[in-house]
Amino acid sequence: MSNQHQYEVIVVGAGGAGLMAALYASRSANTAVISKLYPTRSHTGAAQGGISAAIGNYEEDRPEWHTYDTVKGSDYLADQDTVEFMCNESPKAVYELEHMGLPFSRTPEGKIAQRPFGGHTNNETGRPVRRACYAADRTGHMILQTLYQQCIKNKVTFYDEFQVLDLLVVNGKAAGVVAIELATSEIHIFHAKAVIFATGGHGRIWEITSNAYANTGDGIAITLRRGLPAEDMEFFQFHPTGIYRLGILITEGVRGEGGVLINDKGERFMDRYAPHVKDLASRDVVSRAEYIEMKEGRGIGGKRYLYLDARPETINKYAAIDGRTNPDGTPYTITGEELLKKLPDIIDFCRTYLGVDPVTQPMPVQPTAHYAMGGIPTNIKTEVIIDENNTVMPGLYAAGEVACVSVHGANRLGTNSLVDLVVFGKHAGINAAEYARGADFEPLPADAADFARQQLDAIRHSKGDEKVYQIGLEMKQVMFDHVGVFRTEAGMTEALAKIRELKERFKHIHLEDSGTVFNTELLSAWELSNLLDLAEVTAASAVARRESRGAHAHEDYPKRDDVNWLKHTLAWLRGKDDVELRYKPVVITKYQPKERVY
Amino acid sequence: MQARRIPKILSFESIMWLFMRISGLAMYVFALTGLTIALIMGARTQMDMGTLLRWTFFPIGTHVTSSDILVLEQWINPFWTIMQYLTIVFATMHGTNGLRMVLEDYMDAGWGVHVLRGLLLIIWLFMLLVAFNLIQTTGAV
Amino acid sequence: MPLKRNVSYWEGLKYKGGGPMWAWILHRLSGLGILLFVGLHVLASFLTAQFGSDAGITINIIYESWAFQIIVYFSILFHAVNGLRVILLDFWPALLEYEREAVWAEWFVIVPVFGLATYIIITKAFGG
Amino acid sequence: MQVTLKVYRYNPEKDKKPHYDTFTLEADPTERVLDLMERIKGLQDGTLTFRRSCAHGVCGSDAMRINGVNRLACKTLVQDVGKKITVEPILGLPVIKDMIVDMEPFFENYRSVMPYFVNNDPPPNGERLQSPEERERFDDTTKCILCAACTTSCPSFWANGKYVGPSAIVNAHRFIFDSRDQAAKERLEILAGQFGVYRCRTIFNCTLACPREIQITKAIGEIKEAIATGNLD
Ligand SMILES: Cc1cc2nc3c(=O)[nH]c(=O)nc-3n(C[C@H](O)[C@H](O)[C@H](O)COP(=O)(O)OP(=O)(O)OC[C@H]3O[C@@H](n4cnc5c(N)ncnc54)[C@H](O)[C@@H]3O)c2cc1C
Ligand code: HEM
Ligand code: SF4
Ligand code: F3S
Ligand code: FES
Repeated sequence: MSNQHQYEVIVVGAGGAGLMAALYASRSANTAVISKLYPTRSHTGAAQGGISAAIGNYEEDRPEWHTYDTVKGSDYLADQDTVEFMCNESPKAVYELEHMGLPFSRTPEGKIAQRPFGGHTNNETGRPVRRACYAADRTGHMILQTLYQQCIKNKVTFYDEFQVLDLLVVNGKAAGVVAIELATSEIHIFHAKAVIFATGGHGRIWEITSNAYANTGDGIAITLRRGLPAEDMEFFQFHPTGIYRLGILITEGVRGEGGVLINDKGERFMDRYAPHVKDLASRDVVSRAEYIEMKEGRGIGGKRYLYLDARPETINKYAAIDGRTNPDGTPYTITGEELLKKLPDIIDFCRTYLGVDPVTQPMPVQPTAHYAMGGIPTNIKTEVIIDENNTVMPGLYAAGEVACVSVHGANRLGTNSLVDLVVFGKHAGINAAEYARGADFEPLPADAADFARQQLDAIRHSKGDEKVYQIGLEMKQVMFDHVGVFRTEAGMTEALAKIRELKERFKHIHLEDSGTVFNTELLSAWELSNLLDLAEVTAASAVARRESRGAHAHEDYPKRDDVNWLKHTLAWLRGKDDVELRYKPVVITKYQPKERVY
Repeated sequence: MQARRIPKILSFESIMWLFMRISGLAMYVFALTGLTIALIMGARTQMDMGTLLRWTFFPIGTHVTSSDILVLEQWINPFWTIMQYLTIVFATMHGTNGLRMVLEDYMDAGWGVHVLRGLLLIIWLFMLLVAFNLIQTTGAV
Repeated sequence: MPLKRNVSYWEGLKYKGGGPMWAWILHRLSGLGILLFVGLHVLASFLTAQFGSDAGITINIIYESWAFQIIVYFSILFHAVNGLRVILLDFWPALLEYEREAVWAEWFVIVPVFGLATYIIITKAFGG
Repeated sequence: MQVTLKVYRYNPEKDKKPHYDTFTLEADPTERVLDLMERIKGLQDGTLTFRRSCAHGVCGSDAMRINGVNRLACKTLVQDVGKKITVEPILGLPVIKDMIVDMEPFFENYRSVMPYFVNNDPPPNGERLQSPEERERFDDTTKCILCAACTTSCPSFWANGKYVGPSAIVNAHRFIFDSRDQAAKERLEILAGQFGVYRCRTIFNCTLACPREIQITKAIGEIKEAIATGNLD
């Protein structure tokens, strides 16, 4: 009854990572891409600020500095071999994107334009360095479009609006995936030698988020259900500047161009938290500072937001105070018009959703759930590993936000995700195709689609009166309140219990749509089941980690504890109310952990 | 930086597009010339508005016979006849091609399009024939 | 089964495209109208001149009625003015950004000229 | 405030013909129409079906007709359209279910204009240089998110789905005027053909519908000019 397809390499997900993998894999292997969204709808398109590469188009910069900044930004939890690899590869990757036609903004000499971003510094002077290559504030959009265009040029095969539900594992090797065709609800089996997961993030666990509706962590949930672990799930980045209440992101590029955060008293409070780089400290630091300001009553009008002020006069005032200069040494100034050129979309968002014009008014912002540092554990070759001894599952690869090669550790630096996508996406494609050349198709069992079908049937036939919408809402609220920017033992324990209660309630949901054509209600429910699993693993991993590191800010244990906790968490979902945690060491090559000051 | 150039591209569609615009402008030129000269020649006192308009767009003899024109010969001369020919050629060609555009909007590629184009060409030629005949027989009194 | 391409003329007309869309619809109708008018007129005159048919006379009676004159006059005026606008914008693409404004401007020309002409036609028709 | 949302409904498994349903709900003037639809789906009628993802106007999933014009539901606030809101699928593509239309013909048109960068010279070690002015030349058309709001607002496309449509032309424009690209001639030849730019009658609905405020009609005009003059600057 099911439809069967056979490809050497299957790529799941068509965001930046998936498309990059597909481009490279398809050069030497028969490849297909499966995506639940049309590729250009992927959330990579929302990325704004830039992609970093130490190409030094304005001033001296070196990949080693990028490496060190990334390791420091990660609060020393990143694996240093992978970070070094990524930072060395990133200039090449950026040039490659340019050669594919990506329309970067330009310097007056016609080179790729760069801007400063949080945590990226000149290691010798400690001052911010222009490392983020950008295309106005649409860098991700341009990357996604460019890669998709190249895929069309190279005639890559796409299965658009097919949602992958399950990974097939035969003899301990990846053997394909099971997917549902949205338009018909038909189940398709994709038989493959190698599978690359690139399904993106899961920010939809939280109430205020910059993430798309589609970011439901399907990839991690699928592998968890197949008995694979998830790494470092407690580390989820909260971006300091989401639009108040909506969570829509305002890129760090705004601060890169000189915007500053202001509290109710009109103070530039980052002076106090990061005296050297101030508003351009790394995101965990800034989000926490905001949180403290709001907690101590200095939110605007006592409410839970602050101002991001990017009016030219404010920018110029603080640039003068900081002594910021242009590359030629003249004092840095900006006009409203230049701002509009550099940040057109941000200005448009603010006008559309807030009725606020950033050129003349400050923008109300609050921390917003943004990026998953954790994910499916992989090694430097993007092969998925299945235990604390780095044992590889042959034929399974992961790249992009869904993966945890651990280049971001406990906190990702801005612009490093896009680098991660293109560098590791590319290598996932190359490695998977090479593996497929030397491997055979594993025979598929007759009941290959059963596990996927069971999951859907359980939802379809569930009889109760719970609403998916309501359960989702409660999950998001409890996670935002208790497993958010600041965490306490009591709060996290409560959240974990609540999530488990919600998982019980989920068994009694009721669906109204019993059809087969675009049954988005059914699939949203399935996605919620994924989010609930990930929320449970996140909360469980977080309660266990009794220290503060990067994005995991534990009020009861405010200090980083390298003696006991300089290690990665691996979490398995073993059964009802059972998350098993194990740990594996961090790879440290050149940089010994030291205290982090910005 | 060097200017980027490619050879001009001529396709049936692009030529017709240009033609529609040029013929539109041409009709303006004819109409305005016709109107101006007619006014200079005294149309203001000798024609009512309807006649003037008819004359402006189609300066053909029969269009003034029913008016208060004093000296008919003055109006019916080779200049006006040439104007008349040009106007009718452009107007019918412009109009027929317009009709083709409208109809082709609803057609896919294939033989149907060619049949239609052939048919319209015949209709247009027939229209010209008839119109020329009319000008010959009634225009140049 | 999906519904087929779902645009009837009516659905299309309900689309709120505004001034420029209506200008296009009128341009099309007026163009076709003029073509029909000219075609019939030529044909009828031809039949009359060659075969002494009555068709020409019948048609001319209709053409000379004041109501018909208003319609024809509007068609020609609108088609000509709008056609000029189309041509100008096409030859200077930079101006296409202001198409909506251009359509407004066009009505500023058409309305007074047409109003005056209608006034003359009507007073003549009823005043003698 | 109380808002009524009149929604076009068509379920191929149940209905022979489309009909309209009306929902009433409380809403904030600053909420997105998409938020209302999400709430209706979550709390009133789970069968209501539409595409969406980013919820802030950058992914292009949720183009629909809102009160008679094409817009993104996630970029339209209640206060922009009033208390009585009608949502219908975009025109000119087959309706699969409620707001969901078959996008395949749209993407086929997109693919037909070579919407990708072509430069067959061996690349330099670093970037290919391009001055800020050259980059600015095609900036406007790089913004397209392939939402189809423009193409499905175009009467010429309604008349004939073979017309490649404004969106495809925008994406061809993005490369034709890119100083680094080398395939302008091929693209312009396609666009000079029977279903290319000359199907555009400068109706302007596309430009008014584009949520990215791309000057589409102008871009099409520039292409016609390039075909006629051969000048790509
Ligand atoms: C608003 C915002 C701004 C950002 N700005 C920056 C920035 O300036 N710089 C930076 O470096 N990073 C930035 N990031 C982070 C970065 O954009 C993301 O981490 C990155 O784009 C993720 O890419 P991806 O390819 O892994 O996943 P995505 O782009 O999210 O793609 C996921 C793909 O997987 C598919 N998929 C998911 N589930 C399934 C399934 N079950 N079956 C089939 N297909 C599936 C989806 O259809 C989609 O194609 C930003 C993130 C956000 C949210
Ligand atoms: C001053 C006189 C005229 C001008 C400036 C003019 C201009 C134009 C232009 C520019 C177009 C092309 C529109 C487009 O491509 O979208 C056009 C179309 C057309 N014209 Fe004219 N025209 C004039 C007179 C006439 C006459 C006298 C006729 C009839 C015999 C006519 C019939 C048509 C028709 C049928 C179309 C096609 C309409 C369409 O495709 O929608 N026009 N005109
Ligand atoms: S040009 Fe505008 S309306 Fe058309 S598809 Fe692109 S973004 Fe959408
Ligand atoms: S609506 Fe259509 S006709 Fe041209 S200007 Fe836009 S493509
Ligand atoms: S949901 Fe992405 S554009 Fe509206």
